[in-house]
Amino acid sequence: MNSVFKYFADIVSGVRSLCAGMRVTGKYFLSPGEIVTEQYPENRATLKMEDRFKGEVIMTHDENNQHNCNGCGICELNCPNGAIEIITKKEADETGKLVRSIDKHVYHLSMCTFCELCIKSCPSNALEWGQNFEHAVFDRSKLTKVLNQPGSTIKKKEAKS
Amino acid sequence: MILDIYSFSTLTGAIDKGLNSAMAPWLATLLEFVIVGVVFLIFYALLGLFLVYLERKVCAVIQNRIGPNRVGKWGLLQTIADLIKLLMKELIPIKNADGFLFNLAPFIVIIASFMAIAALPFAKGLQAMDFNIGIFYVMAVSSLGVIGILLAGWSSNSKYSLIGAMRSGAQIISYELSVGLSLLSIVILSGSMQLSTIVQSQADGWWIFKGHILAFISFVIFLIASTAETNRGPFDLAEAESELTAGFHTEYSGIKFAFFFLAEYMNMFIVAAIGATLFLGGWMPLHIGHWQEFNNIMDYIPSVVWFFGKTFFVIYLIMWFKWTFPRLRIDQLLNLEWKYLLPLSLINTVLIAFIALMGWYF
Amino acid sequence: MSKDVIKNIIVKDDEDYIINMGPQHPSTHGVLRLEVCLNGEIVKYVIPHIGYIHRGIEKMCEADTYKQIIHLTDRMDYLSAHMNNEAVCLAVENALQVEVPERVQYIRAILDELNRLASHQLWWSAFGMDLGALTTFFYGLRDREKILAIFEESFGSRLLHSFNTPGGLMHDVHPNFQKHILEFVKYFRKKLPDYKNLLTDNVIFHNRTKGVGVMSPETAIAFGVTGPSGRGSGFACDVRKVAPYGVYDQLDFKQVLYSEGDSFARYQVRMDEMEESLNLLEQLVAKMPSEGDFTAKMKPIIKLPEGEYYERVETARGELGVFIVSKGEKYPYRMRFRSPNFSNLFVLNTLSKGLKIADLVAISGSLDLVLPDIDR
Amino acid sequence: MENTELMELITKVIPYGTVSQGSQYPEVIVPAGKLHDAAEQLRNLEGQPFDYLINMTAADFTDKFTVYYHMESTQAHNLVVLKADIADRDNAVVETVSDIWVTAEFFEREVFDLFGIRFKNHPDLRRLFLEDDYGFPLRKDFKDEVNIIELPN
Repeated sequence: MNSVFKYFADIVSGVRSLCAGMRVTGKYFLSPGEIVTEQYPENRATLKMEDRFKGEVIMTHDENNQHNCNGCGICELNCPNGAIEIITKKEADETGKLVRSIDKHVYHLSMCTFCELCIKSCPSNALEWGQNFEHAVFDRSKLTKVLNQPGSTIKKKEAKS
Repeated sequence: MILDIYSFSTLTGAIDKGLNSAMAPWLATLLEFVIVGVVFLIFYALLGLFLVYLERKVCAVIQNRIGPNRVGKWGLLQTIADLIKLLMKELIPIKNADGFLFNLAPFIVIIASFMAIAALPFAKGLQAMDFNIGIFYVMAVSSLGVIGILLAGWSSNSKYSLIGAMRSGAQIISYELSVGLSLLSIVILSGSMQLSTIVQSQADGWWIFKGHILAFISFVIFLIASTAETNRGPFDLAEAESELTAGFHTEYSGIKFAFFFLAEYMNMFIVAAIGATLFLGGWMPLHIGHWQEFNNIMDYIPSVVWFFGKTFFVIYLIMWFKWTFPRLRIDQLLNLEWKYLLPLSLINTVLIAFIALMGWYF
Repeated sequence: MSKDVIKNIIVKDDEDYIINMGPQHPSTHGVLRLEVCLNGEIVKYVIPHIGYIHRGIEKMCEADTYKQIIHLTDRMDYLSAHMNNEAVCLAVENALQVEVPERVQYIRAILDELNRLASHQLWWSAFGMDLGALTTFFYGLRDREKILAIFEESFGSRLLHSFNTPGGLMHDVHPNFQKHILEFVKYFRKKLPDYKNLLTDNVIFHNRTKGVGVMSPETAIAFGVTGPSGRGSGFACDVRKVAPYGVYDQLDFKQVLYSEGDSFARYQVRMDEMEESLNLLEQLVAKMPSEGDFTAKMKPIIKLPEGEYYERVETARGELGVFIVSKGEKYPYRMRFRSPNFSNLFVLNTLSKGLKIADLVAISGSLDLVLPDIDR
Repeated sequence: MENTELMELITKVIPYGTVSQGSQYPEVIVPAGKLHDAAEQLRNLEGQPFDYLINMTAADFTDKFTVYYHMESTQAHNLVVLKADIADRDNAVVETVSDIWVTAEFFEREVFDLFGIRFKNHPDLRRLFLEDDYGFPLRKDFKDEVNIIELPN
């Protein structure tokens, strides 16, 4: 008799547990306010990434199209993947002395793993994270970027000894 | 008592009369067959697409998502877009597959589900064939589909497919019993196997209410067993995505895959319609005892709305199961049938026969 | 001493009915190929084939400085990225005997627990999906999203946040860090009953997992199965308790142990660990110093003194070991990662022998394998 | 100190080995030929058998290979490192310990795959990750012009 009782007790407890599960899904079915989907291309205008979001490495330029990079190459050295190439040139400054300056700061986004070592190691704080995340392109060569804008110059250090 | 304004018999009768007066009777009958066939084909395709859309929407809301919403208003055209994609896809021939059976299988599956529609009473006076053994016919025809599944698994020359097909065979043969027994309980109560008679017998109340708790139990058993018969979750072992990738239709592509897909959803519609017809009164409106005003208001709702409302309620229940429960294992699936559902439905049938004999139902 | 030697037994036969699960298969969670020999539905043996995403991280480490190694470790067990980072950092710090600021230690412990929670949530989702309950996947990911939002706010990335550096952290955490964690703890406590109702109490789930893939404690130790999988068999292997690192010796938490050793016990360990992690998060946020440095003073070029160093941490999946052979240069001479999943994988054959294919899926799901960690 | 007791105990059962306190854990250095015996002694050490092999690996010192076995006793939670040098790099063979700890079977396959150290009596010594003709990448003299790009730094 005990086994018969257990047979029916099993059925009842089983059905009850199934009902508990159906209550959960039923609850969410009846509360469409819980929907968490973000409609991405539509919410582009309101979508704001966090300030620290690692989208890509950019070089900060001020309003005079000036940046801080002096082409020392420490970021290139620190990059574990070879995603940064520094091409420098010699340029005469106002006293006529030849000074090394940055020609092209080449950044291969396709090789970057966003480890932040270049930004942390830059002695003149020239690099920064950009928040742009829409990197999809049809041609891989487009992922190779030149970070210093054309025509930009190095920012002069203000009255430093 | 029931309003006749929504009856389709005037419309169908008029068509019949018109055709008969215009041409020879044999030609008229033939033309009627063609018309019914074409109407059902269109109905079948559209309903199948809508059910796929419905399932995607229901599961999306259950899972806190939006679901398809890009193609057309609320994504209504999404499944049509999918259909066009499937039509354009390449039909990949399988090396060493049994070509004839491989191509035959999807058609068997889809024909089996198509035939069953013929006997369904959609509304008052809207039924293609009113067999006097209607339930028997539907049961017999709908279980033909398993032959197609077995053939698909066997002829694909794939190990995954074979395992899936064998599982499906074992599953459907087992669960046919419970479906039959739970339907039998209503046949006992109504005293007929003719679907129109069964619907008429529920004019003063649906069997699920009139048959006390016993009819409810057989409704639950019917729901579980028919979910298993249509290979839907939590009994989708024949497909078992996480185990067998896609089970019996692993090797199918393009429109042949779409046939399996469509047949699965139409089978779901058929079992839901049978459940609605037998337990929930078919196209009969909801009547409560002697509340004459309430009953009159209910009568104003067209019978076709009642039928589809009830059917989609059952379909929703089946979808709710699928998106809640984990899948069973094959031995547990058979255990559930032979150890729980079959004894319970046997006892249930005996009890129903007893109350039918004593006239203890309302 | 008489003892039963536990062996990995595979008896091959020419007549074997072999199916290949993977490398592309929905339930292997990555590029794992299982050579499964079947007798009908019954599994005779399972041979895992790995190496599909072997990237040679150990070789790459030999050409990288210790700071550069950090970003490679993220990519091993991507679901416990922070713990992987921390393992290397601890190894370097202990070798150099650097005193790490207390605040850093607390932040690291918080991140450990957050990462463990996120990993267990994803595992719960995927485990439900392995068993055919597709809805669990979305509920788990929905809640994991909250943790990833916290990560994104503080570190800028969601999954692979190379936030540690030998000696401390890359930045200080975001000012809203503590607040958001407490909000998350409150939110997730409310959601846990759903998890319980959907899977833990479900009768179908019980049938699928109870008594399936029973692993004795001896088997667990012999195969080196650690983490929640090992603790489900009663193998007390939580490195946070056995060899505490960071601030774990000052915290009040218990090592979750179950003795049944079946898939359900492994499931229960992880569910209990989630609650334990929530408790730990509350403790850690309360105790965390609000002011302080986020890094210790380190030389710009880190050179480890000559010798061999071994450091162990507890990831979400078990014990991660970092073994460094240094010759006093700025690169490690040999770097070796003892990954928990590697040992956990190979017990699959022993556990699933004689069971059904569906059980094989349940067992591999309950072991919670992450393939990039196995291949490295 | 617990470690000194442990070291004395180990010295007693492995008289041919050099037992010393390493930078973190006690280290036992044995000749390669005696490795299996030493491992068995540690596995069955009285009072605290080292039944849990955490990690097994090797390192290439250009003139020799060294194999490392990190093991822990699940009762006393002591960690011991067992080391052995293999002088013959071209034909490096050492006896397997997979009959003592089953997990060593897979660690040894990995070491064979990456270093080319062969293990005597191993039940299933196949390559684990790489193709059969790939070479042994963790050897210091391994060269692969195609897949390995040397960065100038």
